[in-house]
Amino acid sequence: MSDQKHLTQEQTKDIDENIAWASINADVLRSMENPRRGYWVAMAVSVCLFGIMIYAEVYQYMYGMGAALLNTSHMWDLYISTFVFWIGMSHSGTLLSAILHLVHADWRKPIYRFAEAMTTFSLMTAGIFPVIHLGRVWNFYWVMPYMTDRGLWPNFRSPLIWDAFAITAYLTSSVLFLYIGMIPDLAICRDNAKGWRKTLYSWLSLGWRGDDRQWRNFRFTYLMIACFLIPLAVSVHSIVSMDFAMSIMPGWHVTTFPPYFVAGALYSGCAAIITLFILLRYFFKFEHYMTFPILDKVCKLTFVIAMVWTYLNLVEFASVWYGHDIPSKEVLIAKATGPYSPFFWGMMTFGSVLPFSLLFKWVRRNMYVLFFASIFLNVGMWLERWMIVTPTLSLGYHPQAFNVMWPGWTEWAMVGGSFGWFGMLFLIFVKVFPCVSMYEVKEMVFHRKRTIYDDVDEMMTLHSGVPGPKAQTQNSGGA
Amino acid sequence: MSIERNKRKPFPWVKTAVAAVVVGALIVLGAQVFERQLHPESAGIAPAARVPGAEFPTDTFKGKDVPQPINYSHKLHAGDLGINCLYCHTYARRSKVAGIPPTAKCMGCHTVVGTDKPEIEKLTQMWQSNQSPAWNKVNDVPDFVHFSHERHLQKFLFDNPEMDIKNAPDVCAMCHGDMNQVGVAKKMKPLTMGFCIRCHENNQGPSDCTRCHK
Amino acid sequence: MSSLLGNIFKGWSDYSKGNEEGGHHNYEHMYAMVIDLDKCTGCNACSTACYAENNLATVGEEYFGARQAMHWMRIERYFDEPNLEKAGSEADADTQSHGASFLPMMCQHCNAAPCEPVCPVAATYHTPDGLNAQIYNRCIGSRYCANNCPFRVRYFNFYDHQETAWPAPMEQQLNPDISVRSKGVMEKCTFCIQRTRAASNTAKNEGRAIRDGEIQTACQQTCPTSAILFGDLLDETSAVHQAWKRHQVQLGRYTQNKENPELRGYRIFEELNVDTKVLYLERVREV
Amino acid sequence: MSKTKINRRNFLKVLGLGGAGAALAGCDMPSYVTLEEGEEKIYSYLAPEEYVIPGVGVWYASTCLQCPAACGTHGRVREGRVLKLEGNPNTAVNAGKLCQMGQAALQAHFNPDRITEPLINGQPASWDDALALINEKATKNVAWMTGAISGHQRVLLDAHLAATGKGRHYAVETINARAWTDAGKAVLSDAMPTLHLDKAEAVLSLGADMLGTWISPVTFMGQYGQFRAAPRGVLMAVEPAMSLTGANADQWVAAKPGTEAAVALGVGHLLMTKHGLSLNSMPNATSAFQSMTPARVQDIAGVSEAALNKIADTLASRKPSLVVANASHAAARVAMALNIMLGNVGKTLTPGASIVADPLAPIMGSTKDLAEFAQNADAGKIDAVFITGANPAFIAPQGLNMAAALKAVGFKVALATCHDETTKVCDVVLPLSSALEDWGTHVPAYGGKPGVVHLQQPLMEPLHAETRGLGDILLTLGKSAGVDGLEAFEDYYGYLRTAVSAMIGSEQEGDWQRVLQAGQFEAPAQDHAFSTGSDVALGFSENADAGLHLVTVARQGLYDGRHANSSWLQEAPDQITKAVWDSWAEMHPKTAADFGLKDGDYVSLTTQGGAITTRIFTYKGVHPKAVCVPMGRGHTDYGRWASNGVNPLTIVDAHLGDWQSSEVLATATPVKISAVGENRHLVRLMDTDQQHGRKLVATISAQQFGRTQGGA
Repeated sequence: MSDQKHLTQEQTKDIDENIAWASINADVLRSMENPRRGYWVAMAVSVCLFGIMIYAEVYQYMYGMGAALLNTSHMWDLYISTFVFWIGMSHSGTLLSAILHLVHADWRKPIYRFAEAMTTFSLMTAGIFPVIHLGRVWNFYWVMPYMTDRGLWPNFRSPLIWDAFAITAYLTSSVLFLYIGMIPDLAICRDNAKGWRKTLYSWLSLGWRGDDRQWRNFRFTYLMIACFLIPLAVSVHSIVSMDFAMSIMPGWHVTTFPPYFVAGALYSGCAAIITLFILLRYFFKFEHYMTFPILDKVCKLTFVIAMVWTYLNLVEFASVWYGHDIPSKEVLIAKATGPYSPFFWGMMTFGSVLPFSLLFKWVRRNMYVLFFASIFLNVGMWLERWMIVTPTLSLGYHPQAFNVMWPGWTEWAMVGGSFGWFGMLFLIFVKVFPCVSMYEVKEMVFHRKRTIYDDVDEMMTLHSGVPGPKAQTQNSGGA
Repeated sequence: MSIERNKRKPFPWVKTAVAAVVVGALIVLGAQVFERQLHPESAGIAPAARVPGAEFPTDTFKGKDVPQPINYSHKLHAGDLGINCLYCHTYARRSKVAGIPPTAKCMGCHTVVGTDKPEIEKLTQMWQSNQSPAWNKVNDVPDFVHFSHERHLQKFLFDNPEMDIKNAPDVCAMCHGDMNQVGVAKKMKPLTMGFCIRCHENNQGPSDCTRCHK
Repeated sequence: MSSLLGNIFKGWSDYSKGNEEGGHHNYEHMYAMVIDLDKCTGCNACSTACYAENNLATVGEEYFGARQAMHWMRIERYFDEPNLEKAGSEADADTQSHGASFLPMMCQHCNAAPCEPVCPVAATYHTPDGLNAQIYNRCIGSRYCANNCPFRVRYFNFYDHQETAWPAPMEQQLNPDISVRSKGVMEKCTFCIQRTRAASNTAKNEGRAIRDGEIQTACQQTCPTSAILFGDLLDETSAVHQAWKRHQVQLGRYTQNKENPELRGYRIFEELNVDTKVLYLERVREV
Repeated sequence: MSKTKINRRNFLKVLGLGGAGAALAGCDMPSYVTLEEGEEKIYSYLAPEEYVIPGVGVWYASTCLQCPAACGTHGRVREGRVLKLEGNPNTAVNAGKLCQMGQAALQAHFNPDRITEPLINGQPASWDDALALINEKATKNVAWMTGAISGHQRVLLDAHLAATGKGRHYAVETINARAWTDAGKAVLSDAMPTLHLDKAEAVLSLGADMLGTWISPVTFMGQYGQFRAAPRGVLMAVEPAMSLTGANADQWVAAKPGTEAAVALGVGHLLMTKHGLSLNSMPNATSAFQSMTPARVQDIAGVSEAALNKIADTLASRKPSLVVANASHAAARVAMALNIMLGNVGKTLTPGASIVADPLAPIMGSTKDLAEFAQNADAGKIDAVFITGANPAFIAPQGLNMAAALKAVGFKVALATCHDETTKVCDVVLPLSSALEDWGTHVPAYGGKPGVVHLQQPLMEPLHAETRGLGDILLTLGKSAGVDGLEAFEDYYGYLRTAVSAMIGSEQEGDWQRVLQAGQFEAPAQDHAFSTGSDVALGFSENADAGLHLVTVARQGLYDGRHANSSWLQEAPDQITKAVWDSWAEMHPKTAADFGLKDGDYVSLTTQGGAITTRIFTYKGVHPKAVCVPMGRGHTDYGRWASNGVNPLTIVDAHLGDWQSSEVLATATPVKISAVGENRHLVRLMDTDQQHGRKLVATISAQQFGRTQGGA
């Protein structure tokens, strides 16, 4: 019905307001059905990666942390940096779904669902790492304050404890947010599903009928959780940053770390959103919903955050450079010139230089370029986390402990496996739940129409008796 | 249509809350049971410890029956004959470990007493063949726990004005239960960390970890 | 249960109080050390004595090369003398004309130890003896403490070394007063806590205070040049207390304003305000 | 202790394992898993021993046999297991201190590679067979090869030799003070004068590693502690490669290998010319001093005039001083002359004393004996040899061709605790009890009170039932060789107790117990007297070869290699390079640069004797003309821990008979060096040798120390 011009790179409107509600349901529900070969291949790859991770963990459990080639000065390495990386990924969803929801940026509506899913799954991925990096994994639950008659409690001064609290809280609330936001769509799925899906959706949709009272409660709850989630998200990554900022190690003991980490988190999150945006649009034929103008907006957002991150980065460097904390300065210089310098400069290139490509419209409108660009942005952000953890440990204060260390195979296996685990969860999600919010897209379309046509109609009927486009669309059978 | 809708029962917030609380309580309780390994059935012997000025945890433990090379009966020796614990476990007051009495000590009596009993014959035979019986350890704590009999006896028995050496059984009973009632030795107290901690709290024992864990 | 909760609250208030006052708040002892770097010959006797006393595992060349060794007491050797202004002739000498500098480095038992606040399960904490204790069976191996230690004197059991380090009958030599650490546990110098315990038990049984010199750490006892001194800082009469006083070094400061700045006593990384309890006496050379 | 032997042993074994096994469970699993209720076994005593309480450590006095110094030890015994060794505070030798080798005696005792049963041609055999074979084969021309030995073992040994005909006793120690003792005998007619490091204001060491391996390191380190207290003495060292003593020297001077004597002569020259000292009693010496001008020293030894002057000035200005030397016989003689010239004799160098009971007196080994053994063996003068406490197949310099020499000996018996290169080639191997399981008496060659005898008593029942003590074996051999007066004793304990009782003049149990507790007793001693320096020849033969020379040094730790089977000492970083578990060659950075080498490069060192390949470590503590390879590693057959590294002695050619340097450690062997092309990081405690601006080891000047009296 709507001409293909809307799907080309010249498209200007966020969404074609003439799109029929029925077709929205149809498109989204279709995306949840009969997976094609590509899907199974992707799933197989993810599962394999995850399997490797499990093997590595079992090996490490049997032989001890030495398998990861950690040593007396490098007690942490990729595990913690990847943990920070995934925590960072988790912030995008909150940004899109909660923050933009509060500021009524309605272009978020077609894309926030998978972003929110990404939040949840990357949190579930991140949560793995603090556990597997423990020397005695089997005692991980000791960090939780639970009642024992030994009268033992965790050390509430330790940032790791704060981590445990923050992450669990954040995970719970983001799951809630994702789920509650999905309820109306689950109802739609329920009405169109059969078999086990029917039962599943019937249970999950909590008897949603879409009457006004339900909508009122729904809106209110959704808003509340959104408000609750935003400070939580900020605090979570601030706390993660305190794992480092609270220590006395040169290069870690930095006051600007909390905002720096939050910015970095949003940054990597947005980059990841671009990646998934393009993949979903391409594979699920979501051209009508995940349109170029929206992509364009996401890109601009990414660029802004990238600049904030770069700024904070430079602030940190400057504060070290002009301060007289010699060990910190040594660490900074070592980052730029030492054995890890390639990765440092890689981080700077991908993290601070590459974003400028987003200034060009043709880049923002070219899926293929953008896809790889977004991948490299994320590589840059992963390197950033690594460059925070390792160079500091390779120098520190005591010369006897100066040494360079390269991660062992178990570490690489776990890092790769974490992507497998994430991909696995996400692939399951897109086939079981609608990864585009149907009801909100409908709202979007509806509002756009209102704002555009209603007044036009009035004018036209007022001055010339010609029926306006609204009438046309109604004839062409919308809702 | 709309009327029915409005008649629909509201969501049972209260019930949900109550359920949540109950579940939480169960979890906490479960954790406790798991931690202190409380065994529902007691050993059936009330620990009879009368130590003035000392309050000690009363929970009991049903230890398994540990087979011993010689069926030595504490009930007979300590209970009926009233031999003092420290007569045999003489190292208890001088060392971390209470120790098993040397065979010579047994033979001190059993060269004349009850030489016809089969168990005693076993003992005599071992003694003559110069080998010491391989006793199975009954009361054991993990190897990272360093418990000192010496210090505890000192505090509760010798430094306690109201106590006299003949009250040793009461002091021992604080952690070993009333051995006068059992035959072959059995573990009758949990001897878990919680068990120790409660006693230390009640009796102003040290709370510093390194007192026990080194 | 009530007593438990009461204890928790009391413990918490003590804890925060002590925290404000920088460490444990009511010390019974304050064990500290003095090491004379001019007497230290770097002969390794202390290090080996530590292996013997504290059940330290030897890890072999491969793991040592991977820097996974566990030597609570390590003798570092440096070839430069940054603080010594040399005579012109020696300044550009291409021989090691002043020999080498040796530094026995073990856990400094900081009073404001960076490792303590970061342990998620409080496996490392400050004892009433003023020691920085490590409770092996509470440790879950997050290794945060080691990351936060400026001296890098906390050692992690990256493997189980029991088969390789103590093949039979060597396990008979293991000191029963110390638990043998297994993989995944952090360990470090304890100032020979087992000897402290033994001494304090004897003292209690005899109803007296611990005498100065009654406790000797393994390294101190074997040091052929008697370069190591160990004792209780709170005991005015102890040799260690005297030495700290002589060298005008005080606890709880990150800069010492000595009346006589030429005195040899100094603490390593004092400027980090970790408040270490090992006093080093400067090495001396003829120039 | 021998009273309840069976019971104790039975008790020990099981409880030992039980206890330790339990300890091993460690803190791996939560408590409810490691609880061994009803699983762990407890063994009680049969008869109680008043001084043994389970869970309480008891301290027994004994003697350390890790090196010839014979320090007194206290061993902590708990549940019948020896857990820890400390120095015996009552002994004058070590005054309660121990070195790392002493600490590691535990591992020599608990070593997993102990020999547990007699071997005949490598096959397990019974004691009876072994002894029968020995009685059959070892009848005439019997020789004994031991390390340094003293006390009643020596008495029995000599008796056995006497009974088996005109055999000879070769005492073999690669690390020895032969040069010093010979010079002492020659110049002052006292082989072992007493040194007072603590009284000296300045000490000059010519290749004598007093703090590391020389004579009695713990004694000297004890004195060094006082030497460093205010008023602080100045330590100077002249040597080709930095020893532990050199590393602690205020002034360390690198001399070309084998030229320490020249430096010492140069110092004497300056003392005469510049400071007006004289040595009229020794014209030879005087002329030698006069001829060695600083300029000559410069081009012989490569020691700058400034450095030489500094040494001379220090010695002249600080009195009393002390000059010790072990680099070569020449150097040692010059050192004696210098001491006389500086007037140290009687102040820091006083006459020693020796025990009257001469048969007990210590024999300090030497490489000379090793050489003579080789010569005699080749000449077929030795039909049977008993080897104990020595590993000739490993410590013999290649120049001696020890393999052939041993082959030439018809019948070889090794009395050893562990398998090594020598036991491999021996016909009969008798399993020896470890030093901690055996009885014995030892007379410290140096540092003890005059006439003191250290008693060695078992700290533990033998780990392996089949092993026997050295004394017991000697007693058995003596009996079968028909030594009279031995039949009365059924074991060495009995013999020793009778002998000691005779020496302390009391048969009472109480006195015996007192001796056991003290770990020592004093026998009559006679003080030596110095002769006024006899005018010996002070020569110095120039070494024309201007090329690189190989220097083999010993470091405290692995010593001459006898401790290479201790994982503690293998993992204790070498004091100078901080390297572990492997060998290396020390080179001066300049020299390395000349050959285009860098740290960790594998080089092959080639002498006329052969070639070894090892990694290089460069630092400024070596003379540019020297390549220094510490000995101790490179075992081929010495247990699971000793296989790493190379043995420099396999390419060292000891210049035997040359009176200037007849000892391996002093030998400078011309060596060719060539890169192999491989580079691997040398495993060390630390990758950097710099402090990177941190205030780790702060160094102040002696003047400042003097101003504050070191804060004393």
